[in-house]
Amino acid sequence: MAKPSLSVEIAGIKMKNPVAAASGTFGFGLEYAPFVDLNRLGAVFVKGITRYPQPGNPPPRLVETPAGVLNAIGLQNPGVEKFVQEILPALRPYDLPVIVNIAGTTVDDYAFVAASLDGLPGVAGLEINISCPNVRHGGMAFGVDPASAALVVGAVREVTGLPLIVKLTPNVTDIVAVAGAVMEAGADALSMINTLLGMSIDVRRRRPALANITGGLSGPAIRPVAVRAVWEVYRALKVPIVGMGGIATAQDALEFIMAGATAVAVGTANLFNPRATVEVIEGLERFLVEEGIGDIRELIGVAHGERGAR
Amino acid sequence: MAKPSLSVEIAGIKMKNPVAAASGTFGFGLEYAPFVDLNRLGAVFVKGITRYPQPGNPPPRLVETPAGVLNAIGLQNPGVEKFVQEILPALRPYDLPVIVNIAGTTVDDYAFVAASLDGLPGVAGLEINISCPNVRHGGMAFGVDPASAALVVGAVREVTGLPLIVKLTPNVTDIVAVAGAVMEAGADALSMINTLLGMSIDVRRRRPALANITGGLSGPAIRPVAVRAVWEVYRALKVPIVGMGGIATAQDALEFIMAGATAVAVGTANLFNPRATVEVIEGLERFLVEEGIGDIRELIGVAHGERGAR
Amino acid sequence: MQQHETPVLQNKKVGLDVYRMELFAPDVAAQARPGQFLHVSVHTKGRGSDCYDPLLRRPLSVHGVDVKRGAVALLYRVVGRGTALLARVKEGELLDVLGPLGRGFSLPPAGSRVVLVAGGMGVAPLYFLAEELLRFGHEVHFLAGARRLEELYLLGDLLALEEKRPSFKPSFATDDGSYGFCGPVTGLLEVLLAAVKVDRAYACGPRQMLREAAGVLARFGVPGEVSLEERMGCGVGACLSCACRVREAGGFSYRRVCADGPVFAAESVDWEDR
Amino acid sequence: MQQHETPVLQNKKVGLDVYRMELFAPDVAAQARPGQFLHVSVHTKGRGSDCYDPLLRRPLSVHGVDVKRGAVALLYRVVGRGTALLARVKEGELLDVLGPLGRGFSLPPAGSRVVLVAGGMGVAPLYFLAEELLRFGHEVHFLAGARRLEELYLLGDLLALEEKRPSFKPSFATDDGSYGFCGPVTGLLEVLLAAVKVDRAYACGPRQMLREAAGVLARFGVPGEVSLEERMGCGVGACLSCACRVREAGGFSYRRVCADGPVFAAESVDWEDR
Ligand SMILES: Cc1cc2nc3c(=O)[nH]c(=O)nc-3n(C[C@H](O)[C@H](O)[C@H](O)COP(=O)(O)OP(=O)(O)OC[C@H]3O[C@@H](n4cnc5c(N)ncnc54)[C@H](O)[C@@H]3O)c2cc1C
Ligand SMILES: Cc1cc2nc3c(=O)[nH]c(=O)nc-3n(C[C@H](O)[C@H](O)[C@H](O)COP(=O)(O)OP(=O)(O)OC[C@H]3O[C@@H](n4cnc5c(N)ncnc54)[C@H](O)[C@@H]3O)c2cc1C
Ligand SMILES: Cc1cc2nc3c(=O)[nH]c(=O)nc-3n(C[C@H](O)[C@H](O)[C@H](O)COP(=O)(O)O)c2cc1C
Ligand SMILES: Cc1cc2nc3c(=O)[nH]c(=O)nc-3n(C[C@H](O)[C@H](O)[C@H](O)COP(=O)(O)O)c2cc1C
Ligand code: FES
Ligand code: FES
Repeated sequence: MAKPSLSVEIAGIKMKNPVAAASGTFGFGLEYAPFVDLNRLGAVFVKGITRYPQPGNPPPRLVETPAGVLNAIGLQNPGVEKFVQEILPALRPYDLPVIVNIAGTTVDDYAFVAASLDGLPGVAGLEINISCPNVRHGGMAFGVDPASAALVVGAVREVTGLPLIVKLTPNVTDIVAVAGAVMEAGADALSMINTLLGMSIDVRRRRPALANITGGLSGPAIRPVAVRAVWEVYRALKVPIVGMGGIATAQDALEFIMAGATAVAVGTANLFNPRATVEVIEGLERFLVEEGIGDIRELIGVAHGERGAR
Repeated sequence: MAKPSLSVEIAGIKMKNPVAAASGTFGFGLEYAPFVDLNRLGAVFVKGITRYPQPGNPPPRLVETPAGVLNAIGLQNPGVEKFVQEILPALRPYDLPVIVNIAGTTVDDYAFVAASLDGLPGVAGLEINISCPNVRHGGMAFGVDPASAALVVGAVREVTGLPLIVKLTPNVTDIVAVAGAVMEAGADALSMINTLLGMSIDVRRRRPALANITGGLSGPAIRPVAVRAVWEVYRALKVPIVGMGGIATAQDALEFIMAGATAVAVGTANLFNPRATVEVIEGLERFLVEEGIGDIRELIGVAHGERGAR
Repeated sequence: MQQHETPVLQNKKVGLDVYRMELFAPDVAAQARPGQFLHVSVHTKGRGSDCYDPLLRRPLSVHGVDVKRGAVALLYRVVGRGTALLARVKEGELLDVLGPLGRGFSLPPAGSRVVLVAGGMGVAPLYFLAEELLRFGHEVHFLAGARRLEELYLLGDLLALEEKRPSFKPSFATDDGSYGFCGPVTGLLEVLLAAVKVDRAYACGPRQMLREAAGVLARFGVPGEVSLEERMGCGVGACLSCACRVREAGGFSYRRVCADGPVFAAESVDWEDR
Repeated sequence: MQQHETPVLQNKKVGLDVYRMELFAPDVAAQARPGQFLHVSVHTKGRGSDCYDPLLRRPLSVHGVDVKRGAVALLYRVVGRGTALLARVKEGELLDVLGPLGRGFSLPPAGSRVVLVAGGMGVAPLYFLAEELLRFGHEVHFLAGARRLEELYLLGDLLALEEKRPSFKPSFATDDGSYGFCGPVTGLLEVLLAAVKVDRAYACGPRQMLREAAGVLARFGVPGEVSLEERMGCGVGACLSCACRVREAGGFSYRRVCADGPVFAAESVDWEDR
């Protein structure tokens, strides 16, 4: 049998294979160069970038939970200017779509960062992290309200021609409503899910374990919630989706693809297994060969049944 | 030092210690009698009871996930009449507050079950499971909407003098809003959290692993989400709370108590460790002795800091 | 049924991915009936053993008991993470088990001629049942099927038993014909039932095989019992996870494989439940 | 730095809850500098080893290397689930490690007199550093502190080294006075600095002790380096989990303990960061 095809396209971004590294868990990619050949990845979502440099939260920023971690990094990053000047050039030698995760606390912030990145060589697309607190509206995240979410996306859409992937938070009653609103507002694709809001208490100290009190839960523990989110949104809207949340193996990635994801991202798994991305890619290829499937795209959404009967 | 006091009172129900068994994971209690002395438990929340007998969902009903399980039992139960006639009497010999978990798909259903249980000897209180689909409103769960949730609670409040504990679902944008609404509507206490909505796909079969497609995620995996929910609601409303979600050890229980729970319930842990409830009780007692605390109630909410400084 | 912390006496590879484990559990050895199972924690006891992944216990049939030595045998195949962890357990380590759980096979009236139909790992409980039936003087036809010779797990033991006990009559089937009858073990069952009158049948194996066996038994009018598998949560009847549908007057109802089974009357099972 | 699947050569209890593990990892042995660490998976390799609880690797300092044998030693105390799992690992099993990671201690100019201040498990990297410093001919004062005699982990090795190397001068402090100086090891540091002129200091131990040591060093004007601990995610500088605050011109910034450290200039650390 011929080598199966793993390549996919999402939001107009061509990927050699559907496996990306998730934002915030893979640095700017370069940190993992000693462990994986970056040229093998489908794409990399770099760490969230903001208008101004962010110092981040005080420590402790991370706490381990059953099959997961809680993090409260606080978007530590050098700011968009330094990112463009220092980091982007260092990524140019790689044959790797770089998708820049952008964040902010006002709509203006998002637009500013997006505009700064527009048209730059080496930026394949933007991922809009709408899980950030909306400072104008009492600190609730933009992403929990369809209207605020659409506002951010609309503003970004106006200032850039780059492919826009909007990253949804699972901390909502109705993720389909938010998904619909941001697609209307000009998103080209969705990525889901961001972390679940959680916390942990250090019982000896009788205080929250994280300095920030609450944090974002990620890792294998949340995979069922993430697969459900992808399933629901795909079922309702049939939009292109980058699935993520607890992916550590090819099996996990296949759950997302069969639920409706066109591509997937590996996040927390990089922390415990630096080769996780590459192992997922190799596992997907093996699965296709074993099952006699010529093209991974045949599997997108098959668990819904319509196309699944074969 | 004198033996520390473990007893608490919630919604007027006196508990020897703050540790209950969670609904659906402990049957009617009797199933666990070979493994634990039921008289040692703080309380038992029995399996959800509906107006009519329910056959439950087709199998598979359970799938294991990292540090958790997804279940879709489908509220299989003998109906309130048979429960009253056959099961309640069998529980009478135990010195154990029995809290009956009630469920329904219409407001009437809830009221009917509550009325049938009102004033019966051996019923210490009701736990209202508002995570059930509201058939009148497109199948969205009652518990995701403050108004629908309040409607159910109000209707139940009218027909019974029993203590009412309302069980909140975490699948909402703003759990504090739902909590406030049901307290207004007459709840005496809250229990949280019910399961997170999730799903899993059997990649060989290319189909959802559960016959019901989606299921409820429980177990240690969800503990950070549950602790956060208790923390938020306690902080905002200072109401009595039964905390649950992934509790398997005394440490876990203490996280909930320090976040603001007056009592806790052990759920999924019973499945892998039938003695989990008793081990949590023993561990709490040990902790109090080690830390020189005379009364467990001193620890309720201490992680918020106001009372925590000692 | 109880919870036991049992020392592992032995854990030995006895075939392709198949292990035989012996636990020191005198109470279980004394009580266990064929068809009952243990609910086994796959994490050995000790500091650092409170691991939540995999989370659940694994149900394994009692494969044999040695009451004198207080030993209980399990026979299991490594199919996933839980059984892989079990395979790594070493002699002397402690395993936490619940059991014996469930309802086992019911024994036939004295002097019966019975047939046992085992598919794949179905031999684990049926071998124990065979020993018990022989002890009570029944004539036991044992049909064991597998995909190929290498997967006929207890072949040696069954042939040895045949040598020792004239009333024990094993025969074998493989899908690829590498040993014995070429075809499914249910084919062998048809051949047997056509040839001799059998009082009762007992079957354990993959669902599809049980279903076919139930069909054959119905056609020949032989009452039988099948041992079902379902994913389990508690194993003790509390969580209602392990449902299987059985026919009832006027419809069907869900029964708990762990507490109402795992053994059910072959004719009562509703094979359409999924 | 790389990822290695390393066979465990030895894993032996050497003190109260303390184990010494030796890994066969020639590349690591050849490259590792004192103060660097390995990021160690606590689940041994093999079928059924893909366990997600505990999820993260554990950082452990390189305690020594034997370049000829390709061996790397770790010294660790069992404090939680991860280290408890490590303690159960047996000779011959495979462990997945990343490393050597981080920036180690910087060596002083030739012919220096230095002091090493170890609190509790802080001896693990400092013993390796001491060996290295002695190799380059420096005079090494080694101050080791603990709560009580039983927790002075490398007492025997340190005394043995003293016998062998005249330029190695260990002294000891215990909180309860059960051995050596009665009081904190930083008390011992003050005594030493008051008595002799020291060119440079290196400290590793609990945060509170490091903080006090930094204070003493500042008072005496001795430049020093401290090795910090923080909870780690990736260990390779990517996730920004392991922040510690360092003073900078005009304020402070967060640095990564795993990649910018774990060794920092004592005067640069902002101890108020939590
Ligand atoms: C009453 C009973 C008795 C059993 N007796 C034996 C026995 O004596 N010897 C033996 O080898 N096996 C026996 N099994 C099956 C055994 O329980 C499963 O093989 C085991 O739980 C798989 O665990 P795992 O972690 O290795 O696999 P997993 O990684 O959990 O799963 C691997 C595959 O096995 C399936 N599976 C998992 N659990 C079950 C289950 N409870 N029932 C059916 N399929 C399952 C999964 O769907 C998956 O396809 C018995 C099952 C039951 C219900
Ligand atoms: C660079 C570095 C080098 C280290 N070198 C050694 C060494 O050589 N020998 C040794 O015994 N220990 C060393 N440690 C500490 C060691 O990493 C922790 O003891 C270990 O990770 C605890 O894991 P656990 O699962 O047993 O405990 P857990 O159950 O995870 O935690 C038990 C306790 O340890 C604390 N803890 C957990 N992880 C860390 C961490 N990374 N840093 C600080 N505290 C933590 C927790 O807050 C908790 O109080 C080092 C730490 C770092 C950062
Ligand atoms: C340490 C850490 C940092 C993260 N930083 C970001 C970020 O900057 N922007 C963002 O959109 N998501 C961020 N995430 C979320 C991940 O990209 C991902 O959506 C989430 O962790 C779920 O996937 P996983 O379970 O595979 O990690 C971060 C996650 C972790 C664990
Ligand atoms: C198998 C199973 C059945 C359950 N049945 C019910 C139920 O009938 N009614 C209800 O309110 N909650 C039910 N729950 C939810 C639990 O009571 C509990 O809220 C949830 O599982 C979180 O706690 P845990 O992680 O400790 O299990 C069930 C949970 C499980 C795992
Ligand atoms: S496994 Fe819980 S009822 Fe059978
Ligand atoms: S642990 Fe990830 S940056 Fe240090």
